Amino acid sequence: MQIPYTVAARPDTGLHNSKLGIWLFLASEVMLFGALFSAYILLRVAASEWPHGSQLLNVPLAFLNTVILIGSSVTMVMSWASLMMKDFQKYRRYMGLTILCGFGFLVVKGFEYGAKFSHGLFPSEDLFYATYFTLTGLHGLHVIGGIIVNLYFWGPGSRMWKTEPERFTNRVEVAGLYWHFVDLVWIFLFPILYLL
Amino acid sequence: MNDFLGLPLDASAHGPEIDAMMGVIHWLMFALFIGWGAFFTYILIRFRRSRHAAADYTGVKSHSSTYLEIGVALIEAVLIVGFAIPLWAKRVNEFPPDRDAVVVRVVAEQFAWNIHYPGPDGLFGSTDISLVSADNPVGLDRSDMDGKDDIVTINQMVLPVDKPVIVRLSSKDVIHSFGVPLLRVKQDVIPGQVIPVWFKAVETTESIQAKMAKKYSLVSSGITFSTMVTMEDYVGADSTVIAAKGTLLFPDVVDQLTQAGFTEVLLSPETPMEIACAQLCGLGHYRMRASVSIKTMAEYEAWLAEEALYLQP
Amino acid sequence: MEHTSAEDIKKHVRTYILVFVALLVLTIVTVGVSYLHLSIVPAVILALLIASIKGALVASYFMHLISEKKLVYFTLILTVVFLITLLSLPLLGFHDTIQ
Amino acid sequence: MQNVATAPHHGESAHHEEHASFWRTYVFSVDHKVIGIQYMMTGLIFLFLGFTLMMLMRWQIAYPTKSIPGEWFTLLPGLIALISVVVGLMSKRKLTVLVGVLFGAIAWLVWSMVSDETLFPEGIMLPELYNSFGAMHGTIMVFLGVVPIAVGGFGNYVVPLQVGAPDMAFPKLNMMSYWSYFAGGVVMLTSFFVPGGAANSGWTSYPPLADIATTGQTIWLLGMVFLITSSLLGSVNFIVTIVQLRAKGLTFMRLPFFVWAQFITSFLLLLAFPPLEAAAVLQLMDRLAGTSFFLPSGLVISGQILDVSGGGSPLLWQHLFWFLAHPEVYVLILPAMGIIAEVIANNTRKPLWGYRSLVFAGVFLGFMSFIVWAHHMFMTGMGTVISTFFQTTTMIISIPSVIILSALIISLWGGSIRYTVPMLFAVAFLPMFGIGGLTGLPLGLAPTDIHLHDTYYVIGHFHYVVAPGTIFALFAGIYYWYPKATGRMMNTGLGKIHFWGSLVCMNGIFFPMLIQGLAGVSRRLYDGGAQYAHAQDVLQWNEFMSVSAWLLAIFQLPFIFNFFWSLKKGKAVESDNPWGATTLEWQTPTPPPHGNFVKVPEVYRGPYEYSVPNAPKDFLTQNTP
Ligand code: HEA
Ligand code: HEA
Ligand code: CUA
Ligand SMILES: [Cu+2]
Repeated sequence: MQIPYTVAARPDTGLHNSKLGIWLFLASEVMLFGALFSAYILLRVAASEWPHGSQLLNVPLAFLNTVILIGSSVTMVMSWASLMMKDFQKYRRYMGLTILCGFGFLVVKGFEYGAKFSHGLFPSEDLFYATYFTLTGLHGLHVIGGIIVNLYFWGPGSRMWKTEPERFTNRVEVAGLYWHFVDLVWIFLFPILYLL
Repeated sequence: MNDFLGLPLDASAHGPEIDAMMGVIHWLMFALFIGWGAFFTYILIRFRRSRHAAADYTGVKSHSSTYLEIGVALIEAVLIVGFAIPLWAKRVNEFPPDRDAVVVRVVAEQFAWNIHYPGPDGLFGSTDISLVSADNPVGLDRSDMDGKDDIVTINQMVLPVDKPVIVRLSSKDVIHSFGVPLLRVKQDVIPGQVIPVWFKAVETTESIQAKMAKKYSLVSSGITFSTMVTMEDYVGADSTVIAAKGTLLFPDVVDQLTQAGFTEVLLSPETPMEIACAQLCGLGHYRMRASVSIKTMAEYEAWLAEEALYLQP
Repeated sequence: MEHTSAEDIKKHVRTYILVFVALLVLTIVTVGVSYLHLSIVPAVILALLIASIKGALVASYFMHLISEKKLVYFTLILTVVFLITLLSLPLLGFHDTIQ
Repeated sequence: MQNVATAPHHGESAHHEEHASFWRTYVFSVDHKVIGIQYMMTGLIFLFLGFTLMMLMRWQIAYPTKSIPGEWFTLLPGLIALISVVVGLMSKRKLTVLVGVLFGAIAWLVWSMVSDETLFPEGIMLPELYNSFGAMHGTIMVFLGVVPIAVGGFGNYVVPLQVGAPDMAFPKLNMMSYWSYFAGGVVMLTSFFVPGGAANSGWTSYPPLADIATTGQTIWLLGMVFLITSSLLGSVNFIVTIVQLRAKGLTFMRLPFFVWAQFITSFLLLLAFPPLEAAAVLQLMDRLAGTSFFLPSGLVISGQILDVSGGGSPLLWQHLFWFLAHPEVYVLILPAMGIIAEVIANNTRKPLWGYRSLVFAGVFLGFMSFIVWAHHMFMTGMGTVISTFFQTTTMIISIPSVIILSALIISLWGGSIRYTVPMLFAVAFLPMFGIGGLTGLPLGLAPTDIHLHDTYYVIGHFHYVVAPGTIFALFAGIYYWYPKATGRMMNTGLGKIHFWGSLVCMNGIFFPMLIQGLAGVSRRLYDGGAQYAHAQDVLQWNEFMSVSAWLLAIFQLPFIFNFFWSLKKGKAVESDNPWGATTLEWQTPTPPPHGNFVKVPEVYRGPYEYSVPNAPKDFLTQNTP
């Protein structure tokens, strides 16, 4: 007996297993970042005074990063679309771009962190920096995770295209869903930490 | 009506309400448990295989259980609206105004209770953590006008009877919990916050001791007598008082009494009312206790005056 | 999105580009607004509003939420409900304390 | 348990081609049944470790000033180790021997501690050690014992079978969640050996205490991150399996109640655990990066001003912790209820009464459990609005539990009750959970909680639900599904000794706790409250409770012996369906081969079609047309 609905969708739910799986996983991720946002709100409301992000943090860099991440989302979805259009070469190109964007994001973050550290600003400085480093750091880890997955599907994982193209397309879609979520989290982190 | 619960003696004005509520809930619990229990045991016996070989497919048809559940829900609603909400409101909203209450600060630390009285001027001196030291546990600023006459005691709380008391709780280090079972108060002490509780003691330590007094056999007994005081004078054959009322029963006293032929004595705890820290706060949590002695107003003022004497350098 | 033909994929691609542009514009807008130094309340509302719009765009087009199965909707709605309790109740707790 | 089972007949053939390497088959297996058994065994051993810690603590509580007879406490696990090794060698069972070795490890752990003068000067346990045993008892029991057994063990083994699936939806993910759990367990154990010992701030790890605690706390947090990851992967897997892999015709309203329970449980784990993960990250930052998420300004720790930026909030942790920990307690009870439902239906030979109401109550319970958490925080200084809210939700959530319990009791009516060993445990579960649940009510109302909060009443309350409640359900499940997993029955005589002994002892331990609690005795007291005046009248119970606890341990010996002995000597089942049960797991070969079903099952009827009027047999399996 083989495990059903790994590729085709189950008629009554209209989903294949990993599609449902990733959405459930994302639901838990929502709760994870939700809890951190909740913590942020509570601490900020309770605090006597709280600095205005844009005075302490580098908004232009963050803006750049936002653009990069949004861009990577587009290339990601394009890579999936190319697979839907059976164009493997295009897929490789778009996926490659996505990965590059991911690295780009991390590099920019690296500069941001570096600047702070060089001024002796660490998480222990005060609650503002504590939240800043913790939230962006955790988000950074998610980006790294995403890059690893994407690298796999760009490189070794993509062999599956030859054998089971449909299944491979599903996998890329699922990886995409995760990547877009990471982008989505940043879309909220950006104004909350940098602009308010 | 609900002595069966074995609640500790209550010495507070609001206690009876809480105890009454405690009783009501437990009666409800018993009713449910006995009711279901009886039904349950009956089924277990009546429908055992040997007596009821073939099961019937449908089983119970009536929906009486639904009504029972609705009943339970209603009773719970009554408990909330009728008891819980008003009682809680009384505890946390209806504080007496400071002027007709005794106000004390309690500063908890690992593992002690520091009690801070405002002194005659009724004003608390300012405090500052940088002043904290072994002999100034609350970091009281004596140079501050209001602080000069303040009285600070450690693990010893003295309060007047029949007068509302407001306790302002704060902590120096970790979370503790100000729990006084005999006063039916409990309030976590959260560092970084000042949380008030209020209550009114209606019994002096003496009368509590009288109520808790029990005859104990001197020969065999698990309890450590050293925390017990005698509740009456014990006179030897040569009419010398071996243990006057209120003597601490240290081993030597016990020996003397046994030699004098006493087999059992009427005893009561030396400090029947205690603050029991009710939140894990480290390795000394189990011994973080303080005595609370309730005195008459006169005695209380006398005590304050006496404490004030120690302030003169 | 299993059985979509190459044709409507092409349509998709067009929307993706549009969404991309929209996201860029909105990003510029938020940053711009932040330089107006509005007082905190409107600033927060505006920033979160824009962020939500952007989030909605990403979710509904890149993640295809507009055309998802109801099981996924169900999961997400459930999640959002609990998310709201997680965000609101502790806050209520912080404000409704003894005195 | 293919490795240990002598599959009486067919089924063997099916998993021959699977027999790749020993490692692939038994260690890094992706077969849900092997993984389930891995969870089960690991969990049981942790359960016993948690118990052992508590046996040591109970000595301290009963005799605060007497030095501990370490050898006796070492003897017990040592004896078990001996039994399992001997039995294992005689019956040539690798697994049994392995378990024996692990019990040996527990014995060694106990001995190395009790004989260590720095931990037990003059054989008297240090307060720090008492606290860290308490914290680890709670952590191990909840996160490493009961949940892995109830969800990881029974869930993994039974759910795919009951829904007629070949395996879990994501077998590799399944393997990863087991190993993540295993890693978490190992991490937790290592913390016993770091300076300062294991975490000692309670299983609740309230800061600031936990923030300033010894290294053990850091390791506790790391361990939790592994365990949380494991639970998240697991719950995704369960939900997908139940939704996607249901056999043809197996509609939601035809699911066995056990599957429903696991389904709801998975949602609780999926959505409640992440906030604790977030909280754990924040506390790790506090401890490692010097932040002060949970540290307010101006703390003075033993005379020294704490040098941190401050501004944080201790209550923030409590909210995030209890947002998980309340749903978690229903995670402890729902699978138990599921097992009980299966066993009761099977042994009354009649359908469950009010199956629908059971399901709806379960779902409602799961939903509500997300909005009652602050009933653990009534004493943190709540105003009227918030306390009213949480009191109300708490009372509301008690109703579905009442409904479930009532339905299970009423299900007995009209049955033809067979008092098999699993049924004995199932029947005992009902009143025991009743006591535990009822004592939740006075705790759920703030004014009465004033007196009861953090007293032994709380300890009594929840032990009645988790110990003679959940643990009994786990025992019932083991006795009930053992024949499916091994092809042999466990011995009934030994089972009855195990049952009656456990029942009496459990009540001997936990009922006096309610009495002490009402008298106002605080929990987590190193000397069991010996110093307090208000405790004097109820102190005599401490010894009684401790003795009961040790006896309880003795009464586990027949069970453990039975468990391993029956693998070889147990009476072999003469059919694949020895209990004459209706659900799908009994429609497979025994033990089920890799891939489970010989022919794809199709479902035509509800889960509990027992004693259907004028049917040929007194049960109709779900796949009978
Ligand atoms: C399996 C675990 C479990 C379960 C099911 C429950 C169930 C309930 N719990 Fe419990 N609880 C815990 C585990 C559990 N709890 C733990 C671990 C703690 C302590 C945590 C810590 O501080 O360390 C705790 C603490 C705790 C507190 C905090 C106490 C304090 O710290 O001050 C409160 C307060 O509201 C509470 C309430 C409840 C309520 C109202 C229920 C309700 O769901 C109960 C509803 C059930 C019933 C009402 C039973 C119905 C009975 C019948 C119908 C009669 C049947 C009779 C026969 C069969 C004869 N619990
Ligand atoms: C699931 C949860 C769970 C379970 C099952 C238990 C089970 C038990 N608990 Fe525990 N307990 C907690 C969760 C649990 N506890 C928590 C959360 C706390 C609070 C901690 C804190 O303060 O932070 C606590 C605290 C606690 C205290 C209070 C300590 C204090 O406040 O200072 C006490 C005191 O007696 C106690 C006792 C016991 C006893 C005697 C058992 C017994 O019922 C144990 C029964 C166990 C068995 C019967 C073992 C069965 C296993 C086997 C037989 C092995 C078989 C193996 C093979 C076949 C291979 N517990
Ligand atoms: Cu202070 Cu416990
Ligand atoms: Cu709870």
